[in-house]
Amino acid sequence: MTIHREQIGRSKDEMARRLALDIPDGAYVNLGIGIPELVARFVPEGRTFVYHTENGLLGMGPSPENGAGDPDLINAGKRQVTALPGAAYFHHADSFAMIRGGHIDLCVLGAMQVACNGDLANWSTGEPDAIPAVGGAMDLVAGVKSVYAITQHCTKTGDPKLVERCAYPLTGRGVINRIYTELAVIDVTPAGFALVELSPGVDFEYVRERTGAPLLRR
Amino acid sequence: MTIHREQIGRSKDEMARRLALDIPDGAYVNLGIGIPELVARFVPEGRTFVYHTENGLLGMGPSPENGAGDPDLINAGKRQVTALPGAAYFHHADSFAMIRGGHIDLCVLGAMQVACNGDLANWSTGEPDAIPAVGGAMDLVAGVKSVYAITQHCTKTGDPKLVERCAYPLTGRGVINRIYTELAVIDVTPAGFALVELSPGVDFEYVRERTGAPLLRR
Amino acid sequence: MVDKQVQGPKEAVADIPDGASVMIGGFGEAGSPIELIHALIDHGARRLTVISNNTGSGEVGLAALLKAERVSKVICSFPRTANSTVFPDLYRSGKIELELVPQGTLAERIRAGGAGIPAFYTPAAVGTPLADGKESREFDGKEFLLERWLRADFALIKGRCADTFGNVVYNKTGRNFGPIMAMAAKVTIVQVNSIVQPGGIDPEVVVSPGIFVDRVVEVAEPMHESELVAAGATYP
Amino acid sequence: MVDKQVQGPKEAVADIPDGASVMIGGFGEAGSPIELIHALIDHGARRLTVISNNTGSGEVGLAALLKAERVSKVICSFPRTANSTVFPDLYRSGKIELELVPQGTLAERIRAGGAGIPAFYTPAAVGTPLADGKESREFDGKEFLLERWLRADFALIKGRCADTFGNVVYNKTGRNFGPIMAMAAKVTIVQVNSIVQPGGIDPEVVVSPGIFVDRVVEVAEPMHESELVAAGATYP
Repeated sequence: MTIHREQIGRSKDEMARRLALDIPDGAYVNLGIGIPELVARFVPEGRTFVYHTENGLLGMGPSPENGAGDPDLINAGKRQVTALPGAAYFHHADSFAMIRGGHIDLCVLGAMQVACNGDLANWSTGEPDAIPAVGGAMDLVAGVKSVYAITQHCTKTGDPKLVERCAYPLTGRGVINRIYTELAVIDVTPAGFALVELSPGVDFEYVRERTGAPLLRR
Repeated sequence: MTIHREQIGRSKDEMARRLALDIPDGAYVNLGIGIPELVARFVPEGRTFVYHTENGLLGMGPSPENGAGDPDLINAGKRQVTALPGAAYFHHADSFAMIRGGHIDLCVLGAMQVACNGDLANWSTGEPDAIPAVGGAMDLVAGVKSVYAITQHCTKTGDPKLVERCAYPLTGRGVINRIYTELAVIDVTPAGFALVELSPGVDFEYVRERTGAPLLRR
Repeated sequence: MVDKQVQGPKEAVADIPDGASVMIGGFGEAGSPIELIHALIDHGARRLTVISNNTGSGEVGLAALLKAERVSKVICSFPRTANSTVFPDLYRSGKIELELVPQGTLAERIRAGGAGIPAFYTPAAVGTPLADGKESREFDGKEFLLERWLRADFALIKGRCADTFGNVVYNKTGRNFGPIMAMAAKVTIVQVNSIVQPGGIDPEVVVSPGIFVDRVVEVAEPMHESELVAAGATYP
Repeated sequence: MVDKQVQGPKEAVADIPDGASVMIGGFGEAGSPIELIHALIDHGARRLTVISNNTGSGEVGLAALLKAERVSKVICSFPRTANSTVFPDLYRSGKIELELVPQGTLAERIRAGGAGIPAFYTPAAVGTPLADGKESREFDGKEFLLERWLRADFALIKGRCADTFGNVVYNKTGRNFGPIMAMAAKVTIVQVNSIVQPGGIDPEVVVSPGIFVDRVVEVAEPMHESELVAAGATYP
């Protein structure tokens, strides 16, 4: 299935590649399901990231070759993965001890809404007939040292995802440090959203108009 | 060093042997330091007990042959031991999860005083210049399913160790189920101390006189 | 004589009564004790409370247990899958109760149950709807929620190998909730690919010490949920 | 490039400042990181708070650190040994502070520190003098005490083997406090008999995953405290 629409700013792959540039060598990183998973493809040369998956593996590697997978070796998105040399398996309480105890350096999550105070909503639309499902997101945002959101700047209907205040149920309060969209890299600061960098070919006004809260230009 | 005194009732070995008869086949057992350690010598025929030592071993075996020990393989009394087939090593939090979580069937402890409500004092005389040291005793009495005390009936100065109310600082409240002394086996019941059995050659009055609280004869 | 081996899945689950609480290991299909779950369906116990991270996929294993309407309440973190409408249908029609718990809180509550810790404080879910009705408290200037332990009557778990004393090792990320559920259940039942004699597992590498395990049952070649789902299988 | 290997014990402890809190692994001599402790004595940091189950024996290792008057406070469960007068002498002369903690509570507080659990309830010590001043609360009709996590600036631990990513396996009951202290310290330093490349330890048998370990140092033939004490050795 291909959706034809005008491409402004970065592709998802380019967003992931840009984010990966901000991860320091040797970092322990947890990647959420969806766009965040793409980050694993773009490790800058000369760096090693150690990927944690909350279902009990540190040192997660890429998907296995066809037919070489093991149904007992999966990631948090329940896709088959591999274990790199130097990996370790552990149980769920130990895995979330790593998360809650502040041992993971960085977590990258998708977002439905991010507020200018760092609030994140990414687990539920709050609609009455939705099946609520939270997974490990609330633990991740509460425990990981830095939490980055990677997301399209606006919803499919054009509404800003970067907002004054989240309308959807929260995943966590004041937890997002930085946001990567197709249009820009934006920090959450005590003064609100602050532009870090515009995507190539995108101008500030274009981003500001599509952001649901004031955007500081530093 | 040999102390000559009239032997009334059971020897320490006999006390330990008698206690061992009350341990069911397959029980997980933690033995305290001192007289309790003797219990391990008297496993009744046809039974298997699995010994837990709180410093991280389930399936503890006897002392090693001379020279075959490992300074990293010790029991809670810091003496070298062995690991039997089917043993497992684990860390201290897991070890006390076994204790606190109610997974150990039986714990055998020494006693300074046991009160008729089951209170145990076995860690401190409360004297001002004593070096306080508690180890794992408070966790054991709080978590293990059954707690047996094994002790001489009286102190060296002839004072009863089975008392109305402990004078020494408590290890735990209402935690002792049964007491094995050289004179008798005594249960702690809601009505107080209750005789289970006299040692061979010991009569009830003799025990009653040396017990610091009423002793029921059932 | 300690020998925890039982003949088969059927014998292993035969005494699970109606109304029991049952922890079921697995994260998705990894570590899911599918043969034990199918034996539980055959056994027929009803009104179960199931504690498990997910609600199964397709119409086999955990999803089949739900589909058979044996479960009145689920305690889990993520009851949605691309491959199953079983839970959503039951939930929307009011036939099943859901207690949604953040995954790390779920794991820690189970671990606390096993470790004799009746309650603890966690930062997860503070400020979210899942904090509604929960006690909160500040420590060192930060807010935390009070959470209670979780314990269960039975745990059904899948490992790779066990000895007859009940010592268990797992396979890769199939480990997940197994070790902590083994601690938190009154009766822990583990299916493994192979059972060996005591001494057959190095004491240094045991993951679940035998004290946490009551029954081990050999299922030499367990089925894989994803293959069954892909083939459109249903159970029974 | 992740490489946590440092040259020797001296380099491993070189940045421990005066006033630091230091968790020291070991139960008696089992798992006691004696070479790291001796390096810490040579290094000279003072006013340390030491969290360790015991207070050492003879006048080597942990006892030697105390004897050198580098420690202002000890948090432990059992500060008595047949073979040492170092702690008793310091304690009676008021030169060292003692926080006495039941062993299981000590272990759980350390584990909680590592797991991000700021406080929890335990049944241990209810009704005893060690409950004085502590909050208590009833759950399900039983009384429990509120206990806070323990965290430290550094942990000194002994293992058997590590890889350069910091994954560690231990030796027998030398494991004891090592894995939980590794979780609870900002900087965890582990001495091991041998260091291998990533892949040299089976991921199924890793006890302390590398994420909990900051520095590994090879001490191929560590000394045994009991042998030193028997020989009447002192340090330095």
